[in-house]
Amino acid sequence: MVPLSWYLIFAAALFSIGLFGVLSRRNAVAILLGIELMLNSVNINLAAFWRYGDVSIMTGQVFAIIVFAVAAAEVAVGLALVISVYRRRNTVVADEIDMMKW
Amino acid sequence: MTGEQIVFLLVALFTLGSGLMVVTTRNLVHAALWLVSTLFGVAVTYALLSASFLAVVQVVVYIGAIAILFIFAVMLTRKDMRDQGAQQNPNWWVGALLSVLTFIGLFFLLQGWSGMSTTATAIPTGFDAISELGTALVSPDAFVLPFEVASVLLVAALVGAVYVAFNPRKGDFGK
Amino acid sequence: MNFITEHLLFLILFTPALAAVIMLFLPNGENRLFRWFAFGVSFIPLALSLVVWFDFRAAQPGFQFQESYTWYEAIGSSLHLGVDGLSLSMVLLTTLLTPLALLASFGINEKVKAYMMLFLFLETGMLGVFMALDLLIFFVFWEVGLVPMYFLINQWGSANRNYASLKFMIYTMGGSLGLLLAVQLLGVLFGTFDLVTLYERWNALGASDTLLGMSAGTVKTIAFWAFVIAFAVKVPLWPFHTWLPDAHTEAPTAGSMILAGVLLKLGAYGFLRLILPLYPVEAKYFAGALAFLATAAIVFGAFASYAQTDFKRLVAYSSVNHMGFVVLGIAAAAFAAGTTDATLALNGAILQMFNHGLSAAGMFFLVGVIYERTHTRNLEEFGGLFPLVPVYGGILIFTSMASLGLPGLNGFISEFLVVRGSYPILTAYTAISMLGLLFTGAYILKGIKKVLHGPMNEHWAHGEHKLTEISTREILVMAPLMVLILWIGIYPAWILDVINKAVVMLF
Amino acid sequence: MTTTTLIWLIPLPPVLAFFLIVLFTNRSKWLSHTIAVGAALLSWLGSMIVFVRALGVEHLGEEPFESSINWLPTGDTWFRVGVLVDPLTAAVLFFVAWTVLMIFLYSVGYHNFGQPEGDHDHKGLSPHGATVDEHGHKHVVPSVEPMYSRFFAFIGLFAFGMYTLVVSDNLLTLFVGWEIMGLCSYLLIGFWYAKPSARDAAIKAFMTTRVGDVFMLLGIAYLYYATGTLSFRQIFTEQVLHTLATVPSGFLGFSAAGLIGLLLFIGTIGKSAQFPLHVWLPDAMEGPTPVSAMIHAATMVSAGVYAVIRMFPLISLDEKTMAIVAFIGAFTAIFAATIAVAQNDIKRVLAYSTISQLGFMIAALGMHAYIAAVFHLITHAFFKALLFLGSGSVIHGMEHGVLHTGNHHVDPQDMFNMGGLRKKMPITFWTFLIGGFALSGFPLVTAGFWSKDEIFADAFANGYIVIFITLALAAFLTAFYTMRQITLTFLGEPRTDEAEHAQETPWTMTTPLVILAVFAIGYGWVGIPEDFMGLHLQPNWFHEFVGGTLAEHPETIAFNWIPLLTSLVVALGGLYLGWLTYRNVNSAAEDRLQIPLLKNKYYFDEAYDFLFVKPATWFAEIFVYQWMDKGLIDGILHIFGPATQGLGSVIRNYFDVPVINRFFGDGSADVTYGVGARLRAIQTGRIQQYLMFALVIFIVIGAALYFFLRA
Repeated sequence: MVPLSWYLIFAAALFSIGLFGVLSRRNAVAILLGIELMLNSVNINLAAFWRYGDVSIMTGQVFAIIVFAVAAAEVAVGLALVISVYRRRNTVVADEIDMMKW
Repeated sequence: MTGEQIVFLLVALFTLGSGLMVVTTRNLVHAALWLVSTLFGVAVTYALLSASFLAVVQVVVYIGAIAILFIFAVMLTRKDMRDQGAQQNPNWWVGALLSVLTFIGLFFLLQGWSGMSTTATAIPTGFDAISELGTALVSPDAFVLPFEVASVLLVAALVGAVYVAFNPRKGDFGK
Repeated sequence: MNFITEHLLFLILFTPALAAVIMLFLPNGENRLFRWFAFGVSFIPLALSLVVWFDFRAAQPGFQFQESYTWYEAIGSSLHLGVDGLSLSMVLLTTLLTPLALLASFGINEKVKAYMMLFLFLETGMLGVFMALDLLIFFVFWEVGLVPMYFLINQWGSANRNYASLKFMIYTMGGSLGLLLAVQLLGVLFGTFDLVTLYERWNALGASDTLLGMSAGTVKTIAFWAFVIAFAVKVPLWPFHTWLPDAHTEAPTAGSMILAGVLLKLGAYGFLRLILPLYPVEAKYFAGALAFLATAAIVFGAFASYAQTDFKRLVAYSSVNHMGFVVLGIAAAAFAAGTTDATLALNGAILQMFNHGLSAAGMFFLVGVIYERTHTRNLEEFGGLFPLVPVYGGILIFTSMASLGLPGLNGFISEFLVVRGSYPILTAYTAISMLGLLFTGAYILKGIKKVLHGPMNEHWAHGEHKLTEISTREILVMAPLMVLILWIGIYPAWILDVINKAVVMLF
Repeated sequence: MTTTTLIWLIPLPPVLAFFLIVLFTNRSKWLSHTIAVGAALLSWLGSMIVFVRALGVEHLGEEPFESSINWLPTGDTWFRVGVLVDPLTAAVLFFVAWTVLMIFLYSVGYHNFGQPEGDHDHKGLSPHGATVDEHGHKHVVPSVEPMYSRFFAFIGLFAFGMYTLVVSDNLLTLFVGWEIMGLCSYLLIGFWYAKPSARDAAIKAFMTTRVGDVFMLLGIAYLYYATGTLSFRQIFTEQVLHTLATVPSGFLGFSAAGLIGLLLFIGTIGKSAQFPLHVWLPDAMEGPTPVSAMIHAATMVSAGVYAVIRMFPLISLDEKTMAIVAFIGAFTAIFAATIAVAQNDIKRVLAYSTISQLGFMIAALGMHAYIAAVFHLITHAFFKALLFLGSGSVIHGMEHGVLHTGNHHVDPQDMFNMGGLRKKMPITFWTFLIGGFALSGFPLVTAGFWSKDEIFADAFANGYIVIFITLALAAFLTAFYTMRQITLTFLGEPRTDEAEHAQETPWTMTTPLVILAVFAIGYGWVGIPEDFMGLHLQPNWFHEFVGGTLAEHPETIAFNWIPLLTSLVVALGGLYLGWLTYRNVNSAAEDRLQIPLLKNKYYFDEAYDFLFVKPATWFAEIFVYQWMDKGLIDGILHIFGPATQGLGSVIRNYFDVPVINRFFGDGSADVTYGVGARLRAIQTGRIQQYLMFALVIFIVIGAALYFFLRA
């Protein structure tokens, strides 16, 4: 049997990888890819906690599904923003998108 | 080491490897494809956790829809097919450091938690996880409200996405 | 239908407000639409209150058509509505005057939508006060009525409107501060604002009980005066009356109609609904003081009215004079609660409220009619207009006579009942108030003399200033008022019976 | 139709006529006067039927016609109103119906119905005549009244008020009729409202009577409180009256009955123009003449006396009140008579004469001479109506003359402009003569003689010698000024061209004169004492009939020669002296009785103006409005404004600005600005850097917490 800790460490590792992607990539689309990884790691946790707790309580799975929906929404909005920015500024490099600074 | 553990380790390594490729590869189209393989690995993980419905949804929604969406986005936003210049920003090492620190922090936190070594109990016979899940999602006693909220969020996000991505200068959307 | 019959009061109360909200969504600039919409909608409360009037069982004690809705559970306040003979006559007066006032406002051409909306909100505010059986709701509606009136004066008033509207607002707000505190006091003490409950429990307190570290008697006295001042400002009682001439004079015509016709009644209604039942002991103790103020209002109101050169101010001061009789009746009733004299005095006071609503609204409207044509209210600039406007003149004399208290018209019945009721109780004050009654004649005749009689002011006879006769629409505004004035004057029992039974059961 | 139903209906036709005319027919003169006169005729008919039926009832006093309905709810009981016809009402109804009908008819002619519209007539002014083209040459004829319909509407309402008052079974509806007449007198005296004098006279009449009315209202309230009812029949029971007579009122030692009676009597003082509230009545002559007849003879002033007669059982309970009543009456009788001798306006003489005659009635009541008062009330109503209508006819004839000569400076009402009219206006002359003789009490023939004689007899028999002498003097003066009037107006030769061209008036005006003249003579015969001059005649019908109203039938007074002789002497002497003095007087300058004091009515108008009107106006305008409302109350209010502002500026200058603004406000802003200026370098707009900062801080804090909390 696989202990719970393996899953959790696996998820933590995936999370950190995603975080690295978010922090280091220049391309906005790539940043979104990193975020996807982080969301997936969370989902793994949710599923694992469901499995290792009382299986009749479906909270873990339900929230995993809700995370799916949120992820889909996030991707849709995020990519739409990226495309919109690209149209206007002809770039997708996150460093160059700094209109909001003082 | 049981067979299941071996399978898990293989899947985990595959997934993490793919994930590293996602965040490091220069070619974004490749990165998106690596994402597909990572997501597939996660789907297998769900299957290992007996969450069959999640595994299927992972494949259908994530790989089938979201990943493809990424590929489109990448293609739409590239000036040419070659990715020129650095793909990492100058502070990438700070990011790497922070990620490692995060991992270490999480690891230590997990180490200190008593439930870490819990093992799974067997799923009772006749227990239909999918039907339970379905009931939980639409039952007023359970999660119908968050579920509905999520749906509304999704609709709102998609409408918003259309609005944001719509190019008013061309103005030929409605014609 | 069941829904309607079971929620009559609720519907009467909120139909105008709902209509006002609907008006918000009507297209801008359609002035005719706004007028007719508001006018038409205002018939719904009228029709429903007539239904209530005819379904009302006058002989049955207590409140009828009660409805209660959760409103503010945490502090024990609920939207509790209900009517008895006293409030029903006031509700009827309100729903009757509002359509007439709206019809009278058809001449308004600026910001029609806002005007009509404010008017409908105003109706809800006034009706709420009359129907509320919850002290907090009472207070809320009391203040709600203030705001639309402020804007009506401030936006559609004449020259000195800023001063007048501010004075009106500050006076009334200042007066109701004490009321708010006293209302809170009662609410905190008993954990409920429900009037029916409060009647019993507040009166069960003996003077020797201790409240808030003082004797209950002291607390009650303080609360009593807090109530009295709030209502006295609204009535208005001398010496809290000086907002009234300014507010009335500057308000638009329909605003004055409602102000005199209904808003002043809120104060008197407060006396009857809250002060007499809640503070019988204090009211009896201070009845002399109240009677003094009332007599002062009657006498000084009449004199001040006589001193005016502005037609509208003259009519405005007449309200002080007439409302003084209401308070005189109330004071007499407070002094000798339960006797036949008290019953008669209260009958008179309540009927006087209704009657003054009719005649004062009519008078203000008639002043408005002539002001609209001549753009002056200065009595010295009129004179001898009777041949130019015979119909108007006839209506003016008729309404003036109602205001003067001519027997055969409504004012006499109520004034006689008040005098009859208070004579044995407050003989000296009643006798002095006769001086006011005498001068009522003087100022009314002065008004007629300066406007209609005497040599004709040729300025209004020819050319662009030629005075035009009262229009059909304006006659339609006056006609219901005049019919009621005459009807009550000849056979008052139809309304007085309801009032009388309510008074017998209440006090 | 039952008699009670009929009684209910009597007042209605005139008021219906009022509404019909006002609302519908006011454009048609013919229709309006037809409706009005028709209504008067209906009421007259109803009254006559009721009168005749009343005659047929044996003990009408004990069992009158009565009927009532619930009117006002008063607590657990109802206040009932209704109608009542007892002998008094029947007798009053009789003369009211006749005089009202006559006046309605007369008004048609008086307002020149059938004449052309005036050339320059305005609404609100009396007609000035119209030019007509007849046979090629123009001449001026009287023009029709521009507000013809309105006049008939008003007198209709007036008649309604009077009928209501008469048939009322209670004091409240009596008061209603009373006040409606007050309104109508206001409207009718001010009928030609565009004339400032008429307008002011109307207000004066209304306000002066209102002074009385408010007292009367108090009296009614008191009576209602004291007895719990206002119905005459219920008040005039022995028990109630006894209670009222014995309960003290707490006011100057009057009993309750006395104070109530006094308050009600003050109402009568106002309405019947008794001293000191008599001032309105002469001015009221500004109204059209039928109005003067209506107000001064037949209805309104009679109503005042009627009210006292009605309430006689109550008022007579307290001798103090009765003394006041008698004094006021006697004083007014002589006081007004002295003024009347110095008046030149034909109607003003009659006005003062009315005041004086009403004083007779009041004085009679004050002497417990109930029957005499009622009798004089009725005879006076007939002959005074006749005199007023006659004077109207004279004025009308004179106006004809004025229109003929075109000299509008000639006052057609000034008796010194007349003279010799007996030849020009014979019917008017003879009827006026009858009326005048009745007023003077010309022996045996006229009604006035019998009624006045009865007052004298009562006064003498009951021992009121002072009053007897006063009234005798007043009667002498009455005969004197009456003859002066007749002499100046009708006898001698015309003194002006206008009088020369005066014309007899149309039949609508002369017919009422003739009918009233019949009553001015004939009505006296119903009240001839049984033992007059020691003869044995028929029983005194009037005494028997009206006396039945009272619970205790008044006793018949034994015949005495002294009052009869006094009556004869003052009447004949006064008439003779009047003729003797004035047969050769041709202008006001020759009249030696034009004493300024009398001419100016003892300066009462001026005194009242100085004592009451001016102070009241000052009180209203200066004291109440300017000083109290504007000055004191608003002044205090206006202090709130600056005071609040002052308080505000103190708080602002010494707390807000230095402490809050400088220290906390500006200080914190400065600090924030400085820190921000240094910190803005990290605000790069690069989202990844923000995230890094956040994570660094999160990890640092997390590590610190972990480190510290683990322990």
